[in-house]
Amino acid sequence: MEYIIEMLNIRKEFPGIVANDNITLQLKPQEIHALLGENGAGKSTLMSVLFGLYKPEKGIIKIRGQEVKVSNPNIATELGIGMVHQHFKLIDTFTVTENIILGMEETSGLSIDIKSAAKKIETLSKQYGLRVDPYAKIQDISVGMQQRVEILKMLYRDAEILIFDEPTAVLTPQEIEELMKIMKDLVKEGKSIILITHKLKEIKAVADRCTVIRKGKGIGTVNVAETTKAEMAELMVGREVSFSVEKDEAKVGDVAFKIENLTVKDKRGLDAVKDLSLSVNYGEILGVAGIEGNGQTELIQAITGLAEIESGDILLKGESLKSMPIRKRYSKGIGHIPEDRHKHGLVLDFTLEDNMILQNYYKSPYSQNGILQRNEIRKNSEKLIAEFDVRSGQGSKTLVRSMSGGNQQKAIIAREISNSPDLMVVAQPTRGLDVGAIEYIHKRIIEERDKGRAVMLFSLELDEILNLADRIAVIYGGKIVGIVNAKETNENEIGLMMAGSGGEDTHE
Amino acid sequence: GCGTTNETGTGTDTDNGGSPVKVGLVTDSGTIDDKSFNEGTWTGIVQYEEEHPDAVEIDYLQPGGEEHAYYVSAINDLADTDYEIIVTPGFKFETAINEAAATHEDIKFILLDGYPHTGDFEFVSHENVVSVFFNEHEAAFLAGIAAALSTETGNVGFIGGMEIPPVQKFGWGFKAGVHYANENLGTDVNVDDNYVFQGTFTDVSAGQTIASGMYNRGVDIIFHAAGGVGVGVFNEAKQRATAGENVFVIGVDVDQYETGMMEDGRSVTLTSAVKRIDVAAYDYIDAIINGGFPGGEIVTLTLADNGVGIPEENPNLSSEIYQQIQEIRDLVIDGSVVVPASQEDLDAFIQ
Amino acid sequence: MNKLIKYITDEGKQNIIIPFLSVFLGFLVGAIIMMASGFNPIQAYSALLMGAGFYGNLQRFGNTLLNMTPLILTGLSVAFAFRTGLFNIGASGQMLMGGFVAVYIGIVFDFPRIIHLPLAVLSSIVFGGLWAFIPGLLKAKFKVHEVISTIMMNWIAYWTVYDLVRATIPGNFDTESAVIKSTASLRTAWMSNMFNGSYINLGLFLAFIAVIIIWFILEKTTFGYELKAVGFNPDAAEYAGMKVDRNIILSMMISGALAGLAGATYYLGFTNNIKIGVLPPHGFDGIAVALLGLLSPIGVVFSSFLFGFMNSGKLFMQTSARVPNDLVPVIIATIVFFSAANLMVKSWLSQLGKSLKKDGGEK
Amino acid sequence: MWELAVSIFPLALAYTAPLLIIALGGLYSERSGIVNIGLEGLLGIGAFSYALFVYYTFPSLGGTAIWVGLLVGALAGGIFSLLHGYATIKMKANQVISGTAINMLSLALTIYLARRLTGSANIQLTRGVPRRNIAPFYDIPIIGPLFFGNAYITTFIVIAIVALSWYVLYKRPFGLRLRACGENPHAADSMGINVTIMRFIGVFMSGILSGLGGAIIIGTYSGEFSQLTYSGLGFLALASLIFGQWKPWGVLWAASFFGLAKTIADMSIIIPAFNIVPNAVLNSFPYVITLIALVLFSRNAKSPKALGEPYDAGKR
Ligand SMILES: Nc1ncnc2c1ncn2[C@@H]1O[C@H](COP(=O)(O)OP(=O)(O)OP(=O)(O)O)[C@@H](O)[C@H]1O
Ligand SMILES: Nc1ncnc2c1ncn2[C@@H]1O[C@H](COP(=O)(O)OP(=O)(O)OP(=O)(O)O)[C@@H](O)[C@H]1O
Ligand SMILES: [Mg+2]
Ligand SMILES: [Mg+2]
Repeated sequence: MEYIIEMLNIRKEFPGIVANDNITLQLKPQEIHALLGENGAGKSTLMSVLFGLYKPEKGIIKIRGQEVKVSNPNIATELGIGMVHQHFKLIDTFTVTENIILGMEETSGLSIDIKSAAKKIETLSKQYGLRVDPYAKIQDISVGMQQRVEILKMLYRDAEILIFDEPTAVLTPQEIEELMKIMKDLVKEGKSIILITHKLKEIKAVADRCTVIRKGKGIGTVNVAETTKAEMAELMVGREVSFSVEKDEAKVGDVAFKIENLTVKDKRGLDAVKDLSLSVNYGEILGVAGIEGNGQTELIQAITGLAEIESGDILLKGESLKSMPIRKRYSKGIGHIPEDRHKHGLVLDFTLEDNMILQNYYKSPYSQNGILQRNEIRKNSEKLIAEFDVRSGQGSKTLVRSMSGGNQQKAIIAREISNSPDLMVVAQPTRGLDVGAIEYIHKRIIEERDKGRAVMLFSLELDEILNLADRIAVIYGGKIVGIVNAKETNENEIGLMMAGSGGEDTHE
Repeated sequence: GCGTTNETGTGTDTDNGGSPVKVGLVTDSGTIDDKSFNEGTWTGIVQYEEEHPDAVEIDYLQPGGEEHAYYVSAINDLADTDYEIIVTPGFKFETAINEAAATHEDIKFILLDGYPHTGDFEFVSHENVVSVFFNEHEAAFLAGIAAALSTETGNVGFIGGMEIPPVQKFGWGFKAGVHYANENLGTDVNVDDNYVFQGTFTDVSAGQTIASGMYNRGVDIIFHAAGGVGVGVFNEAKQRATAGENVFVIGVDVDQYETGMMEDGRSVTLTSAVKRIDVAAYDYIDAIINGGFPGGEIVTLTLADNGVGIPEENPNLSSEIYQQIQEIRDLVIDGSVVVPASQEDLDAFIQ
Repeated sequence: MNKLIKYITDEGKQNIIIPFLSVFLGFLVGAIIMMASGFNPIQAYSALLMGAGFYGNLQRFGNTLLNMTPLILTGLSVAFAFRTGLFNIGASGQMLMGGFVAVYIGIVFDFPRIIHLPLAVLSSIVFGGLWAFIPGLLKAKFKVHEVISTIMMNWIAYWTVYDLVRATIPGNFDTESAVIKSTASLRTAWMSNMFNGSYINLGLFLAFIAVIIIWFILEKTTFGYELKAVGFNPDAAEYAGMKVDRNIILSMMISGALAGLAGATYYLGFTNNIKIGVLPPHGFDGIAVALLGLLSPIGVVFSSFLFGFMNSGKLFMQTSARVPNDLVPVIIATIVFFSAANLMVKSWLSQLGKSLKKDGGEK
Repeated sequence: MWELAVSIFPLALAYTAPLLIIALGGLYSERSGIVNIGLEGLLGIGAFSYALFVYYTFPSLGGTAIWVGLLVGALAGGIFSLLHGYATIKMKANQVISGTAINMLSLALTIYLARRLTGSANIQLTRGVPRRNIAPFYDIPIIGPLFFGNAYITTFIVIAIVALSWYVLYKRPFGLRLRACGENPHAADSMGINVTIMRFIGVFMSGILSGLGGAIIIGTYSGEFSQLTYSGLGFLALASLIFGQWKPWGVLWAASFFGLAKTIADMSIIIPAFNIVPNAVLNSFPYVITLIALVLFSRNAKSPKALGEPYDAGKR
């Protein structure tokens, strides 16, 4: 049998839009097959069709040569198909085990047999090196572990064909490494994999073949070995894309922002940031590298005012922000591109134009003695939309909820940059965005630096940090374990420091 | 099928609606089914219709609320559809009737428990209104005596709803009755320790709780004047009686023997302090139709004219006790005993 | 095709189509029940409309407006809370408290009208707001779910007023307060004359003013912007530097103030005294009014009008067409039910429209 | 004191039982993700159907009419709740509006039908659920008289249902799936669970249990059907549900807490010691004390995550 899965001429329409237009995808047994496309190209939709979440208007699906109708996830599961969804489908208040067995619970006697299920999960996780705690609640575990749970869900149902929808968007480099290895093992164990990712590097690393779609149409399938990243990127975007961010020397000014012996507690009341000191200068990008959960979130929130400062101080232009209300901090010159765009960054049920003034709605010209000035607001958003090329259905009037993550992110960045702050705190700016969008956002961040602003860049993506930052501070266990000069370091050195080891060699 | 036939039926009704006299009731607080004041009045009207089918045509309305304005518009709805007799039970109607009587002089009003005034309580006489009062306290007085004579524990209780005039009068009369028995009939019965107003006419569970509390502390007869709260009282009594306890309830407004009925056919209703609202409604409708309508007057119905009292048959009330009560009834009628109708009179009475 | 898109995506048009569709369906069901029970719907409905004063009698129409007045305000109160992310089941209690204070002032003080009336009305607003302040505070500071706290506050209001009336402004009966001085009454000769004899009163204007103010706050002001932001996404609001707790309390208080004003219009205009042992039903009807009005101030006016005329016409329907007025609540309930089910059509329509347009837009 | 306790407890239990079972009904619905403020209406239907059934069949069936009646009430509530299910699950209607409609509809219909069928919206029954000292347990010192004296069997049925519900919701696959639908329907769906059906079951259960609750009210402490015998209870049940943090045992405590407070307040009116206190103060005690309890305990009440959101497979 040449193909284990064949999706032939699939067409899927959503009210008013063709998400998949006559797309064909063929998966060979034991291959890792990449699916590449811009945000909104139709990748998730195509996979949802295969997994039985959506039913296609046209096209046929063959599995192991047999034509099949996948009308719901159960059938997909019976056919040995498993899927890790882009936005995890986990129940936060349930334990790992409960999440995994949900839908196919075994009972012993009169009750669900959690014990033996947990055992089975443990053996599975040993077999594939997927470390999880079967009894931990999802809401208490890291994103990386959550993903391993998603993978275990598939294995627990002994899926043969595994679909990963943007699995790496939320992972740390280490976790990505791990995942790549796991995928290879899985293939060795006889599984076949479809991998959706925006990161060509990963495709290069693991994929055998790659199918590219653009604006819902299939562009073609290529052998990864014989295709360069640049070629793939071009196929996907339809134009040439540059990867290495070209930027000239930073014209570093004097100190803009200082953190002094800062200690911050996390939700559980434990010290997440411990006696941390750091300073950022005008005209430079300070990258903060670190494995997720080492205090980045708390640090960001302490700076921007979302979290309380236990002890220590933070000074912008020499003035303490410690007990300053959030609004005041903005006017003092802080900008904040938040980690979680849906939780903090946006009011999804507001229009785009209203989101564009989220911090400034009460200031003139948007408000004259308490009255919103609609045309000023409109003008502002029109300007930003044009300048930052934010794509959406009805322009300023679009509900942000219906916009793609990519464009939602652009909107936030446009808003924050337009406030021209002295210190821009940037967190995970390009999570899950396609290369086109990434390229653009990186350009804007550099521009900010060159305008002489101080930028603090938090990212789990080492490349991003290495590409953008001028100096890199590595955070581990709530402390800065070292500050290195971007040009004089490399992935390994940083990687080691992020793992806690690695000397205090601070060459500036 | 039935739809059309009925429909034509309705049609004819409204067509020659002129010939039978239209009699309308506007209900007071609570519904037509309150097993008490509204329902009592309605019973009288229904009875009249049954006995004079072609003389009258009857209907009732439950206004939007217990407010003057609601009452007035309900009355207007009846007036505008040529009702000629309107019966309104309850003092809450006083100002509304005063207004309506003036605007609809061609309509006759029977106002129970109240008299027309402009809000200052100065009686305004309208030729087309008869105001009917009841000496509730006299009925309650007899009930009190019945309780005092029947109790085996020497403790009886009173549970009132809200402290509106008729309920208060029931309470005073009941106390007076018990007191009278203690003074003159050699009983030694306590009521003061079990004399409460629950505060609503609706809280059934509170009624049961309070009743249960009273029964537990040795009360064996409870007189309720509390609408829905009384429902709870009856319910508690039934439960206990079914379980073999010897407890009773005294009903109010109408003969509540039925309400106290248990499956074995017995009833927990010892007797009822009855207000012959039904009779009043019946009689004055008849007076309007066949002459003798005392328009413009305030009439008070008493023991004397059987306007109030306690029902004759009730197996729970031994005949000799009933006889004793009858004798005292006569004393009240001939005026040698005056039942207190206010707190002051009561205090005086007890001295 | 494009026309169609335009049509179904025009929010304005939908907001009109759907409620009216459900009203129609409601009456249809009512008609069916009537015929099944052997009544003539045509007769019944024309009587209903006549009873509500649609033709013929001006007084009746006045009463329709009179009935709708407090409903506009309670509906507005609930709608405003919803729009800012709160569910206020406590409008009844807030209305009662506001009303009590208004009546109290209306009885104990002696001022010329220009002072007395505004004073009474204002204090009803203030105390309605204060009564709602408690659930607001409990939610903001202690995360107490406003649904429970407002339910509890209803009953606390019920009993508090029960005692206060008897203790402070007893009337001739123990169950109701004295009557307010005419200087504190919302009734005016000219309005009553205009609607020959109806008690329709200045409350109606207060209600409409409130509608305009609330609409203005929600749609036009930065304050409204902030309240809505907090309602939709507290985290983002905090991120943006808004005082989330303060806003929750404020929304609750404004909602309560509206209910309190409803109390003023009811007790100073409709009843002119206050009875104890009655929790005004308007607070609960307000929930239906608000939702039927799609939570928009203008919509609330329409839905309260519907409630108003149905209730003031139903007794006449019974007396003249001999159709039991118990049916009218059935019809109202059915209308509300259909409006609920219809919201799905609406959301579906707009979804469709959106993606259609977005498709166009992205090209 | 002891006498007082012995007289208060059984009454408190009697008052608590329906409140509890109705709140538990709400729990099923809301755990599946459907807000249900229609409890008041559902219990009304149950109460009405029970009363109507017993009213007609008691003469022929006698005592059995009561037990069958309880089932009838439950069933009627269940069937009526399907309206709410249809609107909110199939039609994706706003769940609060639909619930409100249910309340209005139930009130209007029961009164209309009661009048048309029995001629009165107030249906009196000659006999209710028997109340007695439960044989062996009654003799247990202290516990016995408090919990098993003057007790209605229905109270223990209710408590049994609570225990059963806890078991089903937390120990059986069904419970896991139902709760999954209330927490994250997309996840449940992707695991092949039919969200629509699960939610319908949740709503239906709320109807069944509320209906049963309504029937119990009429069968135990009310003794007759009329709208005033239950008005407001549905909302108190809703409060208990939230107070109990959407957990069976939590709801048990919340409802009992309120039931006890309410009964003490009612009883206090005839306790001489309280005579100085105005009735109104005593009467508002249960509500005040509940608010206080809420402040102390309800800090991080976690409602089901997807509560109130219609499930739309398309949307993410
Ligand atoms: N639930 C939905 N309803 C309507 N339209 C949708 C829906 N989901 C996706 N679409 C449309 O289908 C197109 C493809 O969406 P899809 O999520 O498959 O993109 P994607 O390739 O996964 O993007 P990303 O890389 O951001 O995940 C989108 O552009 C969108 O317009
Ligand atoms: N409910 C929806 N209705 C219509 N279009 C939608 C809907 N949800 C998403 N889309 C469209 O689907 C496309 C991809 O959206 P999606 O949600 O996949 O972005 P995302 O994957 O969250 O973004 P990212 O992958 O960058 O995080 C976008 O074009 C967006 O407009
Ligand atoms: Mg996707
Ligand atoms: Mg994506």
